[in-house]
Amino acid sequence: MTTTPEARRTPPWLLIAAGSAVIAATYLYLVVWRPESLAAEAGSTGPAALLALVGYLAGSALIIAGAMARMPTSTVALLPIAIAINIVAGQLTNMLGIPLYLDAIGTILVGMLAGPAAGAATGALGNVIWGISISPASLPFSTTQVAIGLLAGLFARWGWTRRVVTGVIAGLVTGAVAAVVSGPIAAFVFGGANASAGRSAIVAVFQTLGLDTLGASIAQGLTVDPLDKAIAFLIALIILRTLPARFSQRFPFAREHSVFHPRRTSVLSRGDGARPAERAPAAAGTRAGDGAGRTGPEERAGGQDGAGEGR
Amino acid sequence: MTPAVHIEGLVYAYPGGVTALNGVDLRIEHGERVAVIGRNGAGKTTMARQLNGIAKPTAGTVTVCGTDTAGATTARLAASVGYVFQNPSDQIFAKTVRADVEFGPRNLGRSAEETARLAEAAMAATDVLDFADHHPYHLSPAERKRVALASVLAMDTPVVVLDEPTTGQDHRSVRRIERIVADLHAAGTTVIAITHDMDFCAESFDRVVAMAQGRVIADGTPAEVFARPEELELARVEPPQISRLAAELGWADQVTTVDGFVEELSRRAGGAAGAPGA
Amino acid sequence: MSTGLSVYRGGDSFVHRLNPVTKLAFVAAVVIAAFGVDSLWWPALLFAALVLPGALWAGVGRRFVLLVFGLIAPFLVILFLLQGLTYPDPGTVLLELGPLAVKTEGLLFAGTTALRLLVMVGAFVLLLLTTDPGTLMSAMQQAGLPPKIAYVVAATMQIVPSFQARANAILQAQQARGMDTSAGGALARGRRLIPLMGPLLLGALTDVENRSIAMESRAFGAATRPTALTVVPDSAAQRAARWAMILAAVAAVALNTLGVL
Amino acid sequence: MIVFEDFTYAYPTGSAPVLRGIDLVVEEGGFHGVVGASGAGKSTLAMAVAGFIPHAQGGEYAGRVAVGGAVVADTPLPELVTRVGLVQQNPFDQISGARFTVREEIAFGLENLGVEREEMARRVDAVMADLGIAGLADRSPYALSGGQQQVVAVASMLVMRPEVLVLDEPTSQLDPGGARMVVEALGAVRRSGVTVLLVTHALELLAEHADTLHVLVDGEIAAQGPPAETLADDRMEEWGVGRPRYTEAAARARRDGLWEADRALPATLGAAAAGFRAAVRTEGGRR
Repeated sequence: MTTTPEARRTPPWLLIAAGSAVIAATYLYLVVWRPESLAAEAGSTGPAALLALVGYLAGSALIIAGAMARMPTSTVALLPIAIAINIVAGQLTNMLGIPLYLDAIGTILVGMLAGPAAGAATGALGNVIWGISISPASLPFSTTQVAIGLLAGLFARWGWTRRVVTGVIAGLVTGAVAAVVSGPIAAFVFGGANASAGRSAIVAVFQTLGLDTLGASIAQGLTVDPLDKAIAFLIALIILRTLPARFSQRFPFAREHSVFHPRRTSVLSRGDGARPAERAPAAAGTRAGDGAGRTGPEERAGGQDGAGEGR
Repeated sequence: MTPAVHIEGLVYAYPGGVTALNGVDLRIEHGERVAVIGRNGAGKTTMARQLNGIAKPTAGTVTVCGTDTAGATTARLAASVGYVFQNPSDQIFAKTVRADVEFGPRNLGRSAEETARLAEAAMAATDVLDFADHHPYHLSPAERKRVALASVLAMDTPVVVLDEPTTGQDHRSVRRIERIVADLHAAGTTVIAITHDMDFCAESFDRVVAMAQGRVIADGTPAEVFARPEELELARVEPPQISRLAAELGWADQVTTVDGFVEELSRRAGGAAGAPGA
Repeated sequence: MSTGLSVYRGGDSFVHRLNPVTKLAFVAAVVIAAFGVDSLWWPALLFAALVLPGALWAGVGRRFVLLVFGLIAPFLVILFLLQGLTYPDPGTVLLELGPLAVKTEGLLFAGTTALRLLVMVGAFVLLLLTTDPGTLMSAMQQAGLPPKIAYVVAATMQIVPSFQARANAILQAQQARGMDTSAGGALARGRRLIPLMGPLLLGALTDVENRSIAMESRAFGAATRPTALTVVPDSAAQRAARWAMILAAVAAVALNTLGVL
Repeated sequence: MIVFEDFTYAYPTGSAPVLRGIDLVVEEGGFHGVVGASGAGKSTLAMAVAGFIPHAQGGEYAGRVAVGGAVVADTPLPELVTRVGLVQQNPFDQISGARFTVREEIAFGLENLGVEREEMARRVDAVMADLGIAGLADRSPYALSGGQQQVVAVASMLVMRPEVLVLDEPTSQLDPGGARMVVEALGAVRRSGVTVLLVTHALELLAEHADTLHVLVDGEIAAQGPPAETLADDRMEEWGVGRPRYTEAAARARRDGLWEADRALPATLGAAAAGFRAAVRTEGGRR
């Protein structure tokens, strides 16, 4: 088992817990407790911007370190792919002229397949990479991505991803949380402005309606993010249910928590309506074992070496 | 009658400025079987992509079945040119093979019955009917390649372009693709294939177009083209096995196929043996 | 679709040759100072006295200006419109336009935020323009970044262009099957996502297994402590400079909070 | 040396075994080919040698696979990868992405093993020289052609000094120029004494280079021996493997009495040319 030097000193879960605590404390301090000093003095935000930056980034860094420390190679290999999916899917959506972002699909996929910690690490690292390569301005938002990956994993563990309806609801909730978490960064670091003119106009409307910049930023996020994340969850679910069972089998998290409701694929239908649990004896002799109960492409008649040659 | 494909003075430069095609003239009549050969980077795929308007000429004209591609979208040209991409994973998305095969004809505005009929025929031709209701991602790569082919055949276009159809395929699949090319030809479809497989090229095509550095450097029957060592060298192409065998035996007449070879052999042996294939 | 994830073009100035970790410390220091000190002129000074001269010294001035302003200009316009016209807190109203009001405090807030962002984006762009991504990752691993994190960052930066190429190929393949990508309203456009996202995601995920095998074949994650072929030069002076920069930034913030600065 | 003893394997999600009762001995050193139709179990065989079966896959595993005396199922993967190198089909997936230059990419495996720096530099440079890619040392691995990438993948394995190099259709996605590059690199590998096990559809390549050929049909070894023998087998068509066109032409000629009945069917250009010269002479003489 590989561990990084830090991990040898501190157990990974402690790093993740500490990171989450730092982020939560920063948030509570900035938003809920709202110290007096934050009140605009000569139009500035005081130390709020620095606190938001340092607190969020330090928290994200701790979570990344903790989540990656004991990550198996199969999951590590998934991360760059997932982050590339985030980036390219976002660009594709933009190119098609669809008024959404859809730039967290990869993060959501990892959360569902490999669990909350891996999802959080994917979100944060993806944001860091985007930040240190093309768009430094996006770096402070890494905590939002952490929240998305974390929640995708938690909802998967709680079984919300087994049905499309609950999956979409999980996406709505995740989007709402993302909006709330982004608030302080959007308001204190970016002054409520957004590279998108449309989003910024919504902030302007909320401000004229009497909300402060933080409130307006959160409200603006709530108008867009839930829908965006609900659609992203939907796409992620469709894709994952499409992949051969063997794929999700490789991820212990997805296997142990039977994250995806076993769905009979047409490839394997034999006309018996038996539920997977009842069909288990048919699969006896293999070590597939667990309740996922899905059988793979190799079962198709004709002795196709679907797994070995299937790439 | 207008030709299936008419390319005149075609020049194409990538947005970055690199010139990929440097004056291509090519006329392909309806019903021809044409193989386009040449090393990677010679401009084969770039030229083929002009046929359905994925890329537009920087200079010159490309006319497909009478339509100038410069003013037509890829979606419109799709009614004339079916293009099978090299990597089937780039296009398969639907939940079943059948739904995926029906995507093309439906986009072209065919009626539901017509779409179903065309899909059925295409799946039969490519031998994928057995798993018509399976998920495409549960198939082997070779089977997926056939699904991609079926999904283009179902569009029932007068011109079909195949990009590297035999790459990574086993012997049986190659044989099947050879048969599909023959069937398309028999039905009057124009077939254009980009290929590195010279044996496939020799066995299945009537005409070979060799490209190098963005130009057509040889154009003729397989026997003619494979008899031109300098051009082949330029295109970095090794002739088919049978051509090399004939050359090794010092035969002056070019033979490129197994049939042709046996025929020539029996002629040279004095016709003592029976007719080829007997 | 824009391609590539690196703006680095090579170079051999003093700034280029610095250990990337030193440059990273510089970025951290100026960002801390810019955001932590509560004033309008302070971030302006940081940018004009440190960041911009750094870019000129490295000989990347032209690209620096183009990139920084390309990234930030649209944002600044929006920021000034937003906080210039709809600043929510009470303040000195300079001009009223129906529900909108131009306030001194709003303009000040927008100005401070804009200058801080200029420092942040400028410092990062300076780092990226003068640092080879490979050297950056090697140096960070040398400085203690865990190999798994370094791998994810490096691999992502390198595979994104291939993914962009694949997305293009998918788009073309579906257009070749008669899918019209330009027409229709939001719903019709949304429906097109599946034929495009489907192959992209499925193809990518089926790659994962092979990539994982390739990584394991290279003993990735083997128990021993990894060594490094490339050693990025570092010096005692640079190490000292890194601490000095960070301490100076923290001191500035502390002094400001105490009301001295 | 690779030894399979009554080896049977089924994937965890499959019901029928993909490989059944494989008995196989691959001699140390030399160049060995594995052929078979799609789905015959070739890739599974390659993964079983490299140890990803059973270590990464699980599944039902019976019998024994050993590489150079180490029993694959009992040897941990990190140790196994120093004995067996695996190169797969898609060059893009073979490049780790962890490093930004070819030289560092090749060194990556040694870094993970903790090899000392000078030693590492020596080995990397030697491998690049052997495979003729020294000129690519400072290029980005992602800026290379598919053929060059596959050679870099081969180098990345060789630098770890394995006893066996397993290649699963390494040329199937390459153009002929790229394929030739890889084959030439394999020639260098073979000369260095590493056992090469190559899975491929490129029969002509095996006919020229391989010492032995193993034919897999539906998960079982159907034939093995020198390529000239196995490729001439009349059942190759029915097994879905096919034969080189030379062999096919000679088989057809033999049916027409234009190939000497007691002469073996040829698998290479040289053998075919010799046989046909003889056939034309005798036929001409008889007339």
